[in-house]
Parts: sequence; C-alpha cells; structure tokens
Amino acid sequence: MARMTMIEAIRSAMDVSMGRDDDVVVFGEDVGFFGGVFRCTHGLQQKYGVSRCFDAPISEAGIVGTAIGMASYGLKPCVEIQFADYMYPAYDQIVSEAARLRYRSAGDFTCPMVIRMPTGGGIFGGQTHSQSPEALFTHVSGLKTIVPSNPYDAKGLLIAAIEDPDPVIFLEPKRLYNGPFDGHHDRPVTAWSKHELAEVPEGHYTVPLGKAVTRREGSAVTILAYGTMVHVALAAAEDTGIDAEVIDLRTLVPLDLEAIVASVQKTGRCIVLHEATLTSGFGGELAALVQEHCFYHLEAPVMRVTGWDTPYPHAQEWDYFPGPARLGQALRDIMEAR
Amino acid sequence: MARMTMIEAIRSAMDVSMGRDDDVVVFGEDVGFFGGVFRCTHGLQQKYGVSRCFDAPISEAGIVGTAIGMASYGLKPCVEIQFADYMYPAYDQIVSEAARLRYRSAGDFTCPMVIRMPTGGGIFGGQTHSQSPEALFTHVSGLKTIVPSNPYDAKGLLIAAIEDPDPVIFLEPKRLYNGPFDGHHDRPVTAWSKHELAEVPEGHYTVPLGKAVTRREGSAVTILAYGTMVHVALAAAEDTGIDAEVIDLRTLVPLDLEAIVASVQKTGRCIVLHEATLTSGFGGELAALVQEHCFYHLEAPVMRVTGWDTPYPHAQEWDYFPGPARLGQALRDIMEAR
Amino acid sequence: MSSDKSGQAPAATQPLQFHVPKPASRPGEKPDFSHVVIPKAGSVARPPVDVDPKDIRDLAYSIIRVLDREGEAVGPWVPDLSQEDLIRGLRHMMTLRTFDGRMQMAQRQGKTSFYMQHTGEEAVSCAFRIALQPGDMNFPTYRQAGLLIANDYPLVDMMNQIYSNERDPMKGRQLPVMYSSKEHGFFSISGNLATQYVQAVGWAMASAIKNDTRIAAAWIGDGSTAESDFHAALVFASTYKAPVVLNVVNNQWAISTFQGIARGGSGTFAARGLGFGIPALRVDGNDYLAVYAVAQWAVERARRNLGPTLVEYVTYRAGAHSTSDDPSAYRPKHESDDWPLGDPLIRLKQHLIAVGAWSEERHKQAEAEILATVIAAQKEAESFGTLHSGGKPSARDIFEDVYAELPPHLRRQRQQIGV
Amino acid sequence: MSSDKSGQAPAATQPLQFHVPKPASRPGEKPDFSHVVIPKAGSVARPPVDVDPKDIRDLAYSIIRVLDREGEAVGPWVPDLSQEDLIRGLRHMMTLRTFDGRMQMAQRQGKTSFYMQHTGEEAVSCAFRIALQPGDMNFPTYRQAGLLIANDYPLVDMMNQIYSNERDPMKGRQLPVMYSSKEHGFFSISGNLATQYVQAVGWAMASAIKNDTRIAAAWIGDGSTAESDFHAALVFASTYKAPVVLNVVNNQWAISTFQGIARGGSGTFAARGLGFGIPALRVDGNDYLAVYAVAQWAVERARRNLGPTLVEYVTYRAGAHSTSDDPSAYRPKHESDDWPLGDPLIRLKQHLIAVGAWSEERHKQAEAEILATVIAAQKEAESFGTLHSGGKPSARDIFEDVYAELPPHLRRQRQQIGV
Ligand SMILES: Cc1ncc(C[n+]2csc(CCOP(=O)(O)OP(=O)(O)O)c2C)c(N)n1
Ligand SMILES: Cc1ncc(C[n+]2csc(CCOP(=O)(O)OP(=O)(O)O)c2C)c(N)n1
Ligand SMILES: [Mg+2]
Ligand SMILES: [Mg+2]
Repeated sequence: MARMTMIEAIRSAMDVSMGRDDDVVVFGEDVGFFGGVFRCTHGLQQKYGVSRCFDAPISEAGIVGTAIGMASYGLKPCVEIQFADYMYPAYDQIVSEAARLRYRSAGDFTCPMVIRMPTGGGIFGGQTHSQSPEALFTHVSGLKTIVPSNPYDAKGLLIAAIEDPDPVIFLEPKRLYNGPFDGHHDRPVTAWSKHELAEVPEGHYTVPLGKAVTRREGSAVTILAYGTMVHVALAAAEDTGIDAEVIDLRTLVPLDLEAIVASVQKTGRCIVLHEATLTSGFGGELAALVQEHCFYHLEAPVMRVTGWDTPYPHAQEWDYFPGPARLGQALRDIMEAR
Repeated sequence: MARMTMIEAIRSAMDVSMGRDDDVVVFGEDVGFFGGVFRCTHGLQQKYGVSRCFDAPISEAGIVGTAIGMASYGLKPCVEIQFADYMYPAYDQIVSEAARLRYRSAGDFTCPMVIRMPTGGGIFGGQTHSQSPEALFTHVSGLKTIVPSNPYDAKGLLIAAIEDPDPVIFLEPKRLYNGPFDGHHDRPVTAWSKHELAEVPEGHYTVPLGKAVTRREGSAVTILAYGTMVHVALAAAEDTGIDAEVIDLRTLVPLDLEAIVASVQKTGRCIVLHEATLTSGFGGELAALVQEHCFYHLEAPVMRVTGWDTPYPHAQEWDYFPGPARLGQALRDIMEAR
Repeated sequence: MSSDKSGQAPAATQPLQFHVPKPASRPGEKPDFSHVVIPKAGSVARPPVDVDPKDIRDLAYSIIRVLDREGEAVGPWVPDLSQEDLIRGLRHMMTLRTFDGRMQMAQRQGKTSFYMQHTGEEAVSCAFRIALQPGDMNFPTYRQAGLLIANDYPLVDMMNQIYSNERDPMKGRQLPVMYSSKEHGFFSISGNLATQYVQAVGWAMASAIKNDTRIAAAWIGDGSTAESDFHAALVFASTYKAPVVLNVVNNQWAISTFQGIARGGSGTFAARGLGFGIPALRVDGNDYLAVYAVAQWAVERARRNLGPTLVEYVTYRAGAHSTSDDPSAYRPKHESDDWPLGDPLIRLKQHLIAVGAWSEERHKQAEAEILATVIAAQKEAESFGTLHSGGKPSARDIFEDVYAELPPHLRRQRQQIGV
Repeated sequence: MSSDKSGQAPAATQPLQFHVPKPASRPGEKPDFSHVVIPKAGSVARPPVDVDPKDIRDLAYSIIRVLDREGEAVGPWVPDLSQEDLIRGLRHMMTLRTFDGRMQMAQRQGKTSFYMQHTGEEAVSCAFRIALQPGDMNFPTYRQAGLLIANDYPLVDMMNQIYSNERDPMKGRQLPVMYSSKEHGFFSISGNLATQYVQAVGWAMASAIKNDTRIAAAWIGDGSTAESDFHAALVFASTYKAPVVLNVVNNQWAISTFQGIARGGSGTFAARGLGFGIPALRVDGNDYLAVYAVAQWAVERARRNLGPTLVEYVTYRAGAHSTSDDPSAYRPKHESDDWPLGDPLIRLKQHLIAVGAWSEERHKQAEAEILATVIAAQKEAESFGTLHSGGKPSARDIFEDVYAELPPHLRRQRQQIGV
C-alpha cells in the first residue's frame, strides 16, 4: 500500500474510476493537457485520451451545464471547478438543474455526476481563493455534499461519489492537498507521508457516503468538524489537554446524525467548527440539530467556532482562520460553562 | 392615509424614492412599459421616463451586473428579479461583486442598490415560482436581507433599503401581494383593505433595517417568523389558544438578536418558522443563536417548522407549505416538552 | 491625470443620451411590421451541408421560405415530403391547436393552475420533430409540445401532467406543460429559461464521445437568448463541434417585452451564431415546408459530424404568453392579424389544397375528428382527476426522487407528515 | 416513433467523433505560429467612426497595424501622437516591465504571496490609457497595471498593495495586484473573471442616463470571454448602445489553455461582436501606435454616443501566467521568441530611433533612470512593511468595510478577536 498525498489520492480515485467505467469523463479548466492547477488530473488525458479528459473553456456554467447534459445521456462526468470561489457562475445549473432533474422528471432523467472543487484558506489566497461555500450546497435538496480530511477518505469517498446515482459536490480542502494541517501555521509544514491516513490502496475501494467517523474518542466534549478543521480539532484537544471527542463528518448531506447524537449524549457538550463564515453556515444547522436531539443531555450551549462574517482577507489570514488557539479558548469556555 | 395592497405599497416606495432622488433607477424583466408581471412598477416609466424605468433583457446576471456598475458610478438602482427562483444566474454578481465591492476596494467603490424579488409559495407556482432562498443571502457577508410581512413595512423598509449605502436583498412574499394569508388556504381569501397594517402614508417614511417587531405579545412560547409566516404564526396562536409571542423579524441580516433574546428569555420556549427547506435554512441559524444566548432559559429544545427538504411541489403545495396545522402541532408539542 | 493625451480626442461637449429600444407599435397604435423584411419564397440559395460557415453569413440575415403567397412550394429548399407526410403534418398542427384550446379552457374552468399555448407557432416544433431520428434528444422549452404530438406521445399523458392527477407522469411535482419523456426524445422541461440549451450541447458531446450516431436539438425563445447559458452553449458547441441543432424560436415577444430588447443592434438572432463560426440560418417559422427543410439540413450537418447549426425561426406568438398574461396591455390588440408570415395551419392547408391533396371538406372533417380525439383524451384524463378534484398524486411523492434512495432526514420528514 | 420521417435523412452509419481543439505545438515541439495571419502594416482601411457596423465586418478578421518591420509608421491608422507622446509611452512601458521584474523577484524573496506580470503585453494598457479622458472609468483585469502607470498612479502605492503592508490602500484584504483607484479611473479588480465586464456596461449606461460625457472601458482576457458575463455585457451594450469600449486582450493563453478552447470555430474573438451588431476591430497589440489609434477611434465612438466597440488586441503572454505557474509544462519553451508580432517595447524603441527621436544611448539612460525610480519606490514601500515582516494592516481591518457601518454581529466578532 502506497503513501499518497491528497492530490495523489484524488487522482487515483479518478484513474481507478475511469479504468473501470468508460462512461466516466473528466474535464474542467486546465484539467486536460496540463492536469489541473493543483495537478489532480495529471496524466489522465495521456492515459485515457482527449475524449475522456479534456480542457474546458473558462465557463463554470458551461462546464456544469454540459456535464448535466452528459449525465442525462448516460455518462458519469466528474468535473473540476478550479476554485470553489468560482463555482457561482455554475450555481444555477447546480441548484436549478442538477439537483432537481430526477425529481422534476420523476426519475425519467437522472444526473449522476461529481463536481470537485478546492475549498478553504491557509494558502494566502485572499477572498477569491479561500472560500468554503458548503452551506450553499447543503441547503439545496437533491445534492450530496462531501468534505474529506485525508487521502484515504478522499479516494474512497470520491470513488463512491462517482458511482453514486445522484449529483455530488466534492469539496477538497486545498490546504490539505500536500500535508495535514492543524492550524499551527508557525510550525514546520508536515507531509502526508508521515500520516497513517495517507496509506491508500492503489485499486478500487469506497468509503460510504453519509457516514461520519470518530477521529479521537473523548468524554468531555464533542467537536464536530470536517476537512482541515478535523486536524485543528485534534490539535486543540492535544494543546488544551481537554478530553474532546472529535467527529469527522465527512459527508454533510446526508448527515450521520446518529453518530453525532450518540457522541453528544455521551459528552454533554458540543462545539461545531468550520472555516466558513458564521452566519447561516453549516454550523448553524449542526447546532440546531444537536440542541434539538440532545437538549436534555446538554450541559452548555452548543458553541460555534468559525470564520468571521467577512470576506477572507489576504494579509490577516491567520486572524481569520479558526485555528487551535481560538478553538482552544472555546474548549476552555465550554468546559467552564454552568 | 390610504389603504394599500403590498403591491401598491412597494410601488409607492419606488415612486417616492424616484421622486426624491434622480439617481434612483428601476429596471428588470417586463418592468418598464408593462410595469412588471406583478405590476409593482406599473406607471413608473410613464411618470419618470424610459431612462429611469426600463425593460431589461432576460438576463438576471446582466441586470444585477449592470446595476452594480451603475451603483459604482453613483446611481441607486432598484432592480427586480421576476421570481426569486430566477436569481441564480445573478448569484455570482450578487455574492462575488455587490457584496464585496466596498470591502475589497476599502471603500473606494461602493454598491448602494436594492434587488427585489418575489418569494415563497401559495400560488401553485411549482418548484420554479415558489422558492424562499433567503439563507443563500444571509450566509453572504456584505449583504443585508429583508422580508416584509405587510404593506406598511414593505414601503418603509423598501425606502430604507434604497437609501442604504450597501446592497440590500428585498424579498417579497408573493402570496402577501394582494392580501394577508395565514395558511388557511381553504378559507375565503382576505384583502389588505381590511388590515390595519395596510394603512400606508402616501409620502416618505422609513422603517429602520435591523429592527424586529412583536406582532403578538405572549408568555408561553416565542415564535420567530418573517413574511407570510408571520400571519401563519398569528393564526396558529389563535387556533391553538397557546399564548405565543410572535416576533416578525423583518430584517434577517443584520438581525435584531436583542429582541429575540429578550422574548425567549421571557417565554423559555421557541419555535422558528419558515417556508424554505429545513436543512441549512435560516432557521438553523436562528435556532443556533437562540440556544447559544438563551440556553439557561430554555425549557425545551428550539423547534423548527419549515418546508420539507425537497423542491416545492405543484399539486401537493399544501402538504409542503408549513401552515397553521403543522405549526399548531409543534406548539402543542413544545408546550408539552419536559 | 497629466498623462491623458489631451488635444487629440477633445472632450465631447454633447451630453450622452440613454437609448432604450421601442417596438414599432403599442396598444392603441396601428400594428407595424414594416421592419420585418421578407424575401420572396424560393429566393434564398440552399448550400451543401458541408459548406464553409464563412460563405453563408448572409443566411443569418435573410429568411428561407418555401411556400409562396399562392401556397405553392418553390425554390431550392422545397423538401422531399410526400403529400401523406404533409397531411400528417397538418394534422399534428391541428391537434396541437385543438389541444391548446381545450387546455386553455380547462384552466379557465379551474381544472389546473396554468397553461401555455402555441398559437401561431405550431409549425416550428411539429415540422422539426419529423426531421429527427429515433433516439435523438430534444431539450425543449415550454412552447414545443408539438415535438411530443408529432411523435405520437399520448395526449392523455400530456393532460394527466397538466391536471397533476393520479396518473401524472411527473407525480404532481411539476407546473402544467413541463413534460418529460426520454422515450420520445423530449428532455424534462425546466422552468428556468435557457438552462437546457447548454445541456443539449453536453448531451451531444456525450454522443460524440461515445461514437454514437444520435444528435441533440436545443430550444430557446428570442427573449431567453439574452441569458448567459445561451453563450455557454454556443462556446461549447463551437469549440467541440458538438452534433447539435441550436434552435431559436423568435416569436417576437418575451412576455411583454418585444424582441428588440434581447436582440439589440444585431438585426437578427441568427447573427449571434456568426461570432462563433457556427452556420446560422433564418427560416420562415410559419412555413411547415421551410421549417422541415432547414431542420433536415441542420440535422444532417450534425449527423455527419460537421458540428452545430443555429436556426432562427421567425414566427409570432399569436396568443397570450400564458394564462397569467394579457397582451392587450402591451401590444396592439389585433397585431397578430397583421403578422406578415400568416398562420402556419392555414398556409399548409392552402398548399395542400393547391396541390390537390386536400379540400375544405376534408379539413372540416379532420377538424371534427381531431376535436373528438382530443375530447376523448380529455375525458379519460379527467377520469383520473384534475388539480382540485378527483385522483391526486400522493403526499409521499413529495419525498421520492429527491435522491435515488430516501436518505434518513427525508424519511424523518415523511414520517412527520404521516405518509 | 412512427412519426419520424424516415428515408429522407438516413441514419448515419458513420459514428460521431469528439473534437477537442489542440494548439499548434506543445513542449518539445517547434513553435508554430503559421496560423496567425498577419496583414501588412498600413493595409487595413480606417473607416469613419460613424460607419455602419455592417460595412466593417471584415475588420473583425484582420489585424490593424501601424508599425512596419522597419519601424516606420504607415497607413491610415497612423495616430496623431507627437514624439514626446511616444517617448512618454515608451517610458510607461519600460516602467511597467521594470516594475514587473522587481515585484516578481520580491515574490520569490517571500516579500509577498503572489504576483502577475505583463511581459509582452505592455502596449495594450499603456497606450489605451492615453486615449481616455479624466473621469473615464476602466474595469480592468489583473493584467492592466499599465492603466495605472500611464496615468501616473504612484508606484509606491501599487507596491504597498502588493506587500499588504501598513500603507496598503486595500488594507491587506486583497491579493497582490488587485488594485483599485477611482481617482485614476481604475475600478477595483475582482479575482473573479469577467464579472467586471458587464459592470463596465452598467457604468456606461449610468453615464448616459445622467447625460454625462464620461465613458467606460471594459477589459477581459481571451480565455475569459467564455464566461457568461461576457455575453451579458454584449447583450446590454448592444441593446442600450452603451458608451463603452469592450476590450479583449488575446494573449494566446489562459493559464495552460490555448486560445482555441475559448475561441472555438470563430477564427477571432473580435468576431463575437458581429452577432450583436457591435463594430469589432482587431489590432496588433504589440504596436503602441496601432493600439492607441484603435483605442482612440473606439473611445470617440463611445463619446459621440455611437455606442459600444469591441476591440481584440492580438498579443502574447511572454511570461508565466502568475508566480504560481510554469509554462514550460504546456508550451514550447521558447515559443515567445517566435511570436510574430515581436516585443512592444523594442518595436516602439526602434520606431523612435528610426524617426530620429531616440537612441540606444538614451534608451540605456532611460532604463537606468527608471530602474532607479522603481527601486526607490520599492525601498519606500518596504519601509512600510512586506507581507511577512514589518508594518501590517490591522486585524480590525477584517471587520471594517463589510458594510458602511459596523453591524452588531460584526462588533461582537471583533470583540472576540480582541481588537
Ligand atoms: C431564468 C428565468 N428568468 C425569468 C423567467 C420568467 N419568464 C418566463 S417565460 C419568460 C419570457 C420568455 O420569452 P422567450 O424566450 O421569448 O420565449 P416565449 O415565451 O416567447 O416562447 C420569462 C421572462 C424564467 N422562467 N426563468
Ligand atoms: C470565474 C473564474 N474562474 C476561474 C478563475 C481562475 N483563473 C484565473 S486567471 C485564469 C485564466 C484567464 O485567462 P485569460 O482570460 O486569457 O487572461 P490572461 O491571464 O491570459 O490575461 C483562470 C482560469 C477565476 N479567477 N475566475
Ligand atoms: Mg419569445
Ligand atoms: Mg489570455
């Protein structure tokens, strides 16, 4: 079994899927000859030909719109939006079309496709290369939304997404592409090669959609996280010495509510963590669900630690990023509550 | 003082604003000669000329995109999107541009504009004439989001929105255009002429953004609602005889958290009501805030009564609409909790 | 601003003026179609399908016509259609018009919430469908039910959809007229304008990727060409030479907005194709023979892997936009009578009479037969319910088909509703 | 499917083929620009600005050029620029290139996160700016810093922005090179491609609505014309005859993607304008005189209320897309040496020498002066800090300017961060 970076794992997922199924096609901006600005599709055109992996015009609406047409024909497109920040031109096609085609045609037409996009900050990308728009997808019925936190999950979830009969939004925390990142930006960068979740089988396997996983067992408080924030949560637990249970949601919709409820009923406390802006973020949904389902077990209000309600600034990136210091403070606060 | 319908009040707001300020321009699809498919701009072209009120091509992106250019020039555009369901092509311009222009240029350029759009169901409009996409705006920092529930507020809030220095999303519950609607779809239609909040001054006045109002005082439970749902909340309180306090939020961002917290701390119970789909709806944010700020006063979990997580169906409209029966059940349930 | 090169382009002393296009006439005024330049039938050349797009740019500014004023079929575009074919075509159009009439009335009677007619535009979709092969796929708007009727889709299923009754193939979810039938090469209609235009291009790309032989047809209205997805469609079709026919139905109006607002300074909608190197043809949309001939030309180009063709159908929306609309508020009441390209049914009927294949009598008889057929279908459909009475789709259907499998949160919600 | 008209268009037996355009050469191959047809300098006619767009469609397929191989300015497009003007223009371009070199290096030294160069395209923005009047507004992309430099915007302010230091006019919020200066007619750059193109049209519409005399200029790259906002801009500009110049900078590449992917079958990007009845000109973007002449023509059209003009600048992105990019992975290493339109600085320099207004010596001297100026500005800027050291914008600045007034929830969040 090889150690892979997240990029390699994602590439391997597409490679395996394209090898098994001729109907899988991959395209997007700079995705063909060059292999993508993050190199996630590197080598696929050479291996599978220009009809299976090709460059698209800079038109996110066109990329998703044509992919919907292809999916309705019977292909399984897996397209890349270069940065999640640039998905908005495609948003109409995603929300009004991909998400609703099965429903409005009563199953006459369907839309099995995956839309991959890098999300999140941590690379000094400023307001247009740092966004985490997951809440804009979780609000849309008909979509599934996934955020992997490590190479093993990334590959298994992406293969599962490509094989899923419905449209799946696959969000890739770009700060994790080349190594795990716990938010301690002042410490040396670490590589995936040292991480056990970088052990990735070469061949086919899936990680099921809709299943969360516990990354750290704990009894004091539950931290709900996904993507980069899983690593931040683990670091904060370490830093503070607070015995937090860290749940990696992996799939936001459909959500593994059972796992969440079981953990919070055990710990009695819950912090929701995400990089996206606070207001109407997915953390609002999580906090609402937790208090609804665990109200009588809660010893303190569910807290949210998130990005601020502002665009993502360039120079003040680390003041914006909800890192282990901010989460650590929240952990101490929630343990003192009541 | 005249009794106005919501349509007349909205029209009057634009009329008054255009009369006072030459920089206010109004345009959109079918908005000019014809006066809008809901007639909200009827007569404005005749009164102010084609340069101030005109028909636009069917391009929501173009309507909002040109309006942003106009706003940056110094005009105050107030544009109409024919149905909120059709705002998605403009979403990129709204999110990436209007909402962030002041921020990214550090105030060098600003974007004072209003985007009006009819929302909500209740007219057998099916999945593309019934949506309530407010949560897709409340998640975007830089936007203000407003939902009036009656003619008086509609006019005062719209004038305030037009005079606001920042972009404002103005959502008009179309089921309220011609009369209040409490969700009892099987009862005779009522007209605004019988409603006290249809007393609307002819001239200029404003209702301040960011201020909620209590529509019904009560001690048992707080219902947070906006738009059509305010009337549903009042009906359910009446129907069940439960002494609910009904808060009409009016502005979702910036939110009147103070008013909410004061009420819930008093009643100890809270139901959030909206027509939009449940998951990641604005109700999630409200529930999260309420439990955060009122945790020690809550006697039961905050409940959400909303549209289902599906597209808005045509024939089963009344099974989808969160009417007084569904809210009534929730009221009874929450009173029984603990 | 010292670097501005002054002296060269002196600051204009004339203030700028804002220009908003206006239609030739408004309510109360005399209808005026003098701006619609109509070439003689038979006068436009018919190039080979593998022509270099550069050499036929003029076709984007003309109108291909076959039927002349006397009802004779003339010129190089006369298609190879038998009298039988044409009679069938006439019956399709008559069926569509009769269907429209009945459903319009049904809506007024409260049997459904909404309806949209095709009056005056029947030839476009009815003739186009005949140029396709089984397996080809249309991506229609709400005004191409002729594609279904000319493909013998059961009228009663259309009505079941319109009535949202217990047999509604769309299970009550969709607004009336938003049909879907994969089997009949008819993609699910979206209420959102223009979105399906680029999807058609994607479907066609898929067909080429799979070395299939099936082609796609995209549909859009004049007003909707302003939407951004129209551009995306043209970009992708042009770049990948997708086997797709890009249809623009210019019926002069987009609800209350005349076509000049979407078209701007380009003269025609077909011209939009020129900027993409896509061959663009304009055709008399009220001339069944011309529509078929041009459709067939464009379909052949696609089939022979020569790439996309843009076709503008010049026609007129004789009725209201929908049952929610009253055109007398924005255009002269009898404007449609002055429409210079006439009525497609009457023109085909006259042609058939002129060539001795039809008569007023046979026409009356056909009218009666068709009316009977439509009424029978309507009765059958109404036996399965109408929007507010009789059989209904279930509340369970709200939750199905959001995903292939019902996820836990939708199961919980369905339980809440108790179904 | 009985109604399909069979026999007439027989099902193709040939399977369809998927077409993906390819550039003429890739790494390891010999650069090949034989597809770039270059007319002789001086050979394209100069129509009056009030020409009927119909009569100049050919200009969308040619290239307007003024400087010939010998550096002589020839033909009807020779602009009325003095030698002084041209020397100033040369200095603008030299300043931009020097600035690019220093900032590229500063990025490599870790003084900022990112940078984007203009190498090879300096003439486009530098010459265009000179054709504008004070008060006119550009809606630029990230590759038009020449608009600022040719308008004497302080270099040190540009650098402050690039360094996100304590004097950064954008307060650290924006990625480097995303300048904004209303005073200098330079709209805030958006990281999102194409969005500003339609905003420029709106600004121009506003100017017309207010009977102002100011005009707007929109900017976009070849690759970004595929974006939908490009279409919206053309639709609105065409319909309302907005006083705007619609610039397309075709530098042959969009990151790793050659222009054929965005352009498709249309031959040129200028051709896109034809479908809208918008006069469309193509110009040698590496010819300072030609760029100025065409810009001036288009600006005059706008100013005289004659409506929009689309201008395609044919140029070449000689450097990497940005500091995150390495072009050797997708195009021949020395492709830029073979670019047939040469280097804009060298060409203007040669012209000035040819007409006796400049010399190698004066050029060297100017180079030294400019380098000194740029270095002085850089030193000053660095005294206010660079991205990772020295003065910084405040964390407070995260919360300001989201709205005109700080709303309660942002006040709470700011308190949380303790600033
Ligand atoms: C994205 C979007 N915007 C607006 C509408 C509202 N709308 C429905 S039909 C219509 C007019 C369309 O005109 P046209 O394209 O000419 O087609 P026609 O109705 O004439 O067949 C409008 C504006 C919509 N359905 N979708
Ligand atoms: C909406 C959007 N999609 C994608 C990107 C990523 N991106 C940045 S620059 C670029 C290439 C642009 O090429 P072109 O328009 O030719 O301009 P050039 O860089 O050549 O000046 C891309 C794809 C973006 N910034 N915005
Ligand atoms: Mg129309
Ligand atoms: Mg480029």
